[in-house]
Amino acid sequence: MDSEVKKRLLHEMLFARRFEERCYEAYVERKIGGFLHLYSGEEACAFGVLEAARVNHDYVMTSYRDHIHAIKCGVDPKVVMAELYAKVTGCCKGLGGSMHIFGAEHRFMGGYALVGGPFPLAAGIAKAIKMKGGDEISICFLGDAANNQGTFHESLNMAKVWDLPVLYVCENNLYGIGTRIDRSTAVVDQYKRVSGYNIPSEQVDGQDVEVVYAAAQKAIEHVRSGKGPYFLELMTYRYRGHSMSDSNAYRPKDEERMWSKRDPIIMLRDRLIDAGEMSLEDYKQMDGDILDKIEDEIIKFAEESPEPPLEMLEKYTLVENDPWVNGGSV
Amino acid sequence: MDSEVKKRLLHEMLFARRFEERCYEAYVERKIGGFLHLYSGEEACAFGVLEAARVNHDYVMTSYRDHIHAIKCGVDPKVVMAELYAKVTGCCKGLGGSMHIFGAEHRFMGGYALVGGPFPLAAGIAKAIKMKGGDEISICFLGDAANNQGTFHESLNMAKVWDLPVLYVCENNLYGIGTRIDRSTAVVDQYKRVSGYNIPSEQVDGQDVEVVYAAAQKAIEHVRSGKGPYFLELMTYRYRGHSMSDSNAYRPKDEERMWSKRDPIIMLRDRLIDAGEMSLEDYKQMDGDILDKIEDEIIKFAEESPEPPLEMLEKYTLVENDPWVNGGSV
Amino acid sequence: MSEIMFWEAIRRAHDEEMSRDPMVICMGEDIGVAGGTYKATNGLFDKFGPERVIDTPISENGYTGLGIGASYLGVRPIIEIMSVNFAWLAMDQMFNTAAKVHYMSGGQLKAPVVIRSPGGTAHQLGAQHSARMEKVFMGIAGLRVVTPSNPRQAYGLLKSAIRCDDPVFINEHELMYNMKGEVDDKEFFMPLVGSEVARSGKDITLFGYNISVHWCLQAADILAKQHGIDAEVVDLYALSPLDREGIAASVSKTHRALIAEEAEPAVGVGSEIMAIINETCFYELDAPPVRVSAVNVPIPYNHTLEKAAIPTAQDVVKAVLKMFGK
Amino acid sequence: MSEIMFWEAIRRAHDEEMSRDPMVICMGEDIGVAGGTYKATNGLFDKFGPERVIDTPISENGYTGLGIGASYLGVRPIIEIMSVNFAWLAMDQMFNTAAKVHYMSGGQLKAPVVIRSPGGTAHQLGAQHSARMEKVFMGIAGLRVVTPSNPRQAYGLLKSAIRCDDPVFINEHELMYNMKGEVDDKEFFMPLVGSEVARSGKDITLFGYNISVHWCLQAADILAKQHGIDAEVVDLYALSPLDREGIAASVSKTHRALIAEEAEPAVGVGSEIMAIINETCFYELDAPPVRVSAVNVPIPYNHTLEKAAIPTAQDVVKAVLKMFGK
Ligand SMILES: Cc1ncc(C[n+]2csc(CCOP(=O)(O)OP(=O)(O)O)c2C)c(N)n1
Ligand SMILES: Cc1ncc(C[n+]2csc(CCOP(=O)(O)OP(=O)(O)O)c2C)c(N)n1
Ligand SMILES: [Mg+2]
Ligand SMILES: [Mg+2]
Repeated sequence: MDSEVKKRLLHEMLFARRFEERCYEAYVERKIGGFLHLYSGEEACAFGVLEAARVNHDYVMTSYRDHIHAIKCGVDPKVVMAELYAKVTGCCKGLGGSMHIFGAEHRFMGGYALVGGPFPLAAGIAKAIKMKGGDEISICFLGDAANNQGTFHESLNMAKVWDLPVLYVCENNLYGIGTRIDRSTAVVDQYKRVSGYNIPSEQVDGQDVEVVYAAAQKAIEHVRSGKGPYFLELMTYRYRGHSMSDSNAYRPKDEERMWSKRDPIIMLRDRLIDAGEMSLEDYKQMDGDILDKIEDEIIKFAEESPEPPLEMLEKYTLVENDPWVNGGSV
Repeated sequence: MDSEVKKRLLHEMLFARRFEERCYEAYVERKIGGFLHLYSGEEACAFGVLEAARVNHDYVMTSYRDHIHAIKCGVDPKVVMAELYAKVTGCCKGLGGSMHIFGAEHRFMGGYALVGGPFPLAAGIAKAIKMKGGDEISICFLGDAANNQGTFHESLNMAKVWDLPVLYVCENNLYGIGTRIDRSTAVVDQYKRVSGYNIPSEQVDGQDVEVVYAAAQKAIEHVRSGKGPYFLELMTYRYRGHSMSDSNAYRPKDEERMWSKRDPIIMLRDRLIDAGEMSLEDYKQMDGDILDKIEDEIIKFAEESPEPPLEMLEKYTLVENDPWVNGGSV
Repeated sequence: MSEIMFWEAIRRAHDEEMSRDPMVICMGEDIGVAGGTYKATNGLFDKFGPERVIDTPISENGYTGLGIGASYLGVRPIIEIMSVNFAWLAMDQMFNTAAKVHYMSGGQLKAPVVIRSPGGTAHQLGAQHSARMEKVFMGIAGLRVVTPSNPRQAYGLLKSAIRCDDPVFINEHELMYNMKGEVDDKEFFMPLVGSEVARSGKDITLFGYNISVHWCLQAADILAKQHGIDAEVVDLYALSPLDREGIAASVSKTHRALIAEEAEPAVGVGSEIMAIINETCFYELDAPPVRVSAVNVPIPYNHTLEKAAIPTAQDVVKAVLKMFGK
Repeated sequence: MSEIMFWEAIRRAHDEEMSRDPMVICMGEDIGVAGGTYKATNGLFDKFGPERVIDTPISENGYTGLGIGASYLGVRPIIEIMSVNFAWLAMDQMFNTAAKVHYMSGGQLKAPVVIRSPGGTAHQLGAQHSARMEKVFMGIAGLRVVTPSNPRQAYGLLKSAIRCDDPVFINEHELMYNMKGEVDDKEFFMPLVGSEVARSGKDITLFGYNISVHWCLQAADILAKQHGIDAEVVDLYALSPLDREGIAASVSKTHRALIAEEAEPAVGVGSEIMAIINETCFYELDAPPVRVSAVNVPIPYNHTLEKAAIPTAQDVVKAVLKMFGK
């Protein structure tokens, strides 16, 4: 990976971190409502994989922990924040919220609140791709605990039976809310579980964006070349509680400390500094610029945007004015 | 296996075959209604496994293809037939039908019509056993195609996480209705699929009752000794269509012929004859006696029994006279 | 105009739409090589191949979700759930995704899936194969529900459902696939809203849908011939949304209403129609509306009890006579 | 008598029953070590250990089925489904097994499970976390459904539900866990059938359940103080079976009825109550019964729209005034 790319990724990941932290504040200030799940600590997963993918071309979906995936796919951070602020300028016009970020024009096909929901949906997108004959792939991110949902089993089996172009990425952060993986899961190495579907898989460090990138390249090459599904497991850790209402009390402090030493941003930064590609000053400058941008552009936009009008309440329950509802006559 | 046991098993399996064939006739005569799924061809599976188990002690459940499992567990064939005839003397008083044979006093915990339904139920029975501290085990028979249901994945994972005393027996007859296993399932060897749960497993010939018996002994010993779940795959074949409405047209004739050469009853019979343990005459006598018994006792009983009274229609919707419905007062 | 069977009408709609649009596919258990339990997709596998006529594993939530995901990209899947009893397994994807994705994405995505499934109590299929679940589908915002009572509707509703951008659930009946009826040979479409007056009358309105339309028609015949009561029969082929105007118009004309439904009464189609009548034309009523429903039990296997659990035309007649004090 | 919170009442019922009977267990996602999303099982893990307070994998249909299977042998599982929206995934085991096994086994097996789940629209949880699904549970034979509106009911209903041999679904509300109320310190039990007159009145009956009881009580206050209308409030804590006699008795007294429900109207609690009124006391009515329901939409994230989707006490007041021509 050349150093310009690394620097850009550093910028993107740092931006992601600051974005999420700013969400935290906004939540505390009650600007953001509902459930809020932050991605801090796991940045190398989304950025490594999606850097290797062709965003705006490949289709991507994930769970409720979705802001950063959307942004990396090309959804304007402003409209993501506006969505969190429940404003009509948000990507879902304020109807979706944090767990439901969508950016269809960037082929970011959504954040879903039901654990396991995206498994079959992503396979379906892959089915559509295959029917249409394009070289896009479908990428589905999900957590480790989600793999205990029946849809995991059903979807991976179908994906392989029909050799669909879908890449499943497991962000294994060792917990499903407060339940440690070995308390819920008989085989904790998730990449081993897919042997029941004859799907190739790999487990790699999810904190090192270069490692993730390399593993994702291989995985994506496999899927894009028509060889069927692939399963990539990324070992990672979330810094915050599961959602804002979670205190993280169930996690040993030394475990948290251990993982904080493997921060994906700091690791990449230090690597760049060690290689003489950038200075600590550059980094601080970068950080400052990001913070300014978030405040001056993103938060400002979200704050100043209007709420959706009351008429919007019923607008999207069903598709408007579909002629076939009346049997084709208008 | 000593020869008396073999002879008894031959008798039991032949009885089972004749019982099922008689059901076929009764269905054609419209004495039996609903869906009827016959076990012919697969006898060595239920008899081999349950011979190794302790019936009336261990708990057993299966799918809709359930008459024979119930009978081997100790449910009187008369009351099974009466159930199929929808009579009040049937094991479920005529309310259940072919897909829902129950024999709770023999710990036959039911036939279920929803594919995949028994997986978690059997794990639950195992959980109850474990809580009560007995040495019973829970045995769950199910088909190959059922393994694509999400409950398979969810249940096997839980069974292992909590090390429950449950034995899953896959009767792999290569088809789910008209769909051949390789058209629905990415990994056709079902015993391999459970590696995702760290459950020990084995695949054996399901047509040779001695082989099944030996494999089941090993499996049951594992489960009963507290080592957790086990998965046993038995390779078998059904002779009839999936249910009475199925013509079997989708199966290659030479495949059918090949399997008919490995008939579990004929194989055991010939083995006994070859060993000088019985003669062909003995066998014919046995068969004749069975046919007589079925006609004179079983069918007669079913025919002569009354239908359930109309008052029974609402009786079992909820439990009758439960005092807690009124908060404990009567 | 040809007289064809219900399943043939469904098959024809599949065939025409799949011939027209390569994005139309169908999927379900044993619908391909085997042609479908009720032959609704018979012959399509040979004609359109395995990529478009898909035999699925027994994974109801999985393949329903897969169909929904494909529909985001313009594929138009017709998903057959072999029996509506199995639909409980797929409710998550139907309701949590299909019914909500258009809304929660702020209109960005659509999920134009058609889900067809036979429900109803057939011949002694027992408690786990006799559910009547239309009421469950009707209660959730974001989904259309239709239910044909004859081959013409089966054809016309499926045609429109396939083209409509909303998710549509089509409730069919196990006992009706071999029912015959006239269907125009020329292509046509039915609206997914509204109702049809199946028999015009002036003394009472009998509301039915799917199989209960036939009980109502039979009952109306008996009432006319034997009791001098001229019943109107309204066929509510659209269950969600229900035709409030149509319901009110008929009751305002006849001043009496009876709803015949095959399901247990609680929170059912009947109760909703009663509520609509109360809301739209209460003062037109000459008598309290009445529902004729199943007995509140899981369905027994025994045929006599099974029949006792499910209403008949005779039950409709009896209820009408009672209303008229006869 | 102590004033405790709703979650404390639930926790107390768990604790007492688990202390009494070693066969009572509880299970669900994050209910053990973490003590439950709404603290309903807080501290029980330490007290009763991992064999009886079970953190499950995210496998709703699986662990529900597991609980049902265990219940066959006399275990009495209290299953928490973290949010009722996830219950769609477990409907198969709830309805195809728990609700039917007693019947289809001819009375041989029982499935005495309790399934508790918070539903309702809380604070901006969005379309996939705001379902109100009580109506779905009510429509299926073989299951009891109750829904507490205060800590006393939460305690008393859970106590009886655990001991009752039928499967019982308890519909709770996300917004109500921190609500306070008086609960007798002495052990007591509530019936799983019936209703309670939460406020006696003579001019109109307001029917509510769970959270809508509180809207009704507030509305009744406003109606009394500001408009001279004396409303009776009936708390339908038992949703299946519904208290037909109680409903009829109150309407026969007040001659007017309104039902307040948090769900979309179609085939809902409101429509069923209207049907019951029509069937039991139609001629007692001085005006058509009215339902106050949610707008028929998936729930939006935006708080203003979310509030607009869900009824309030004010909506109840308005509807009553309209009925009285004010
Ligand atoms: C079907 C369903 N069940 C339960 C939940 C509640 N829930 C939300 S997130 C979560 C844990 C998921 O953990 P994991 O898949 O590892 O993802 P992570 O949050 O760690 O990224 C649970 C149980 C849900 N949203 N959907
Ligand atoms: C949940 C559910 N889906 C679908 C069906 C319809 N069905 C009944 S049996 C069957 C095939 C099952 O095959 P397998 O598990 O291999 O068992 P076998 O009949 O071969 O013994 C199907 C699809 C069902 N009963 N339940
Ligand atoms: Mg996780
Ligand atoms: Mg099979």
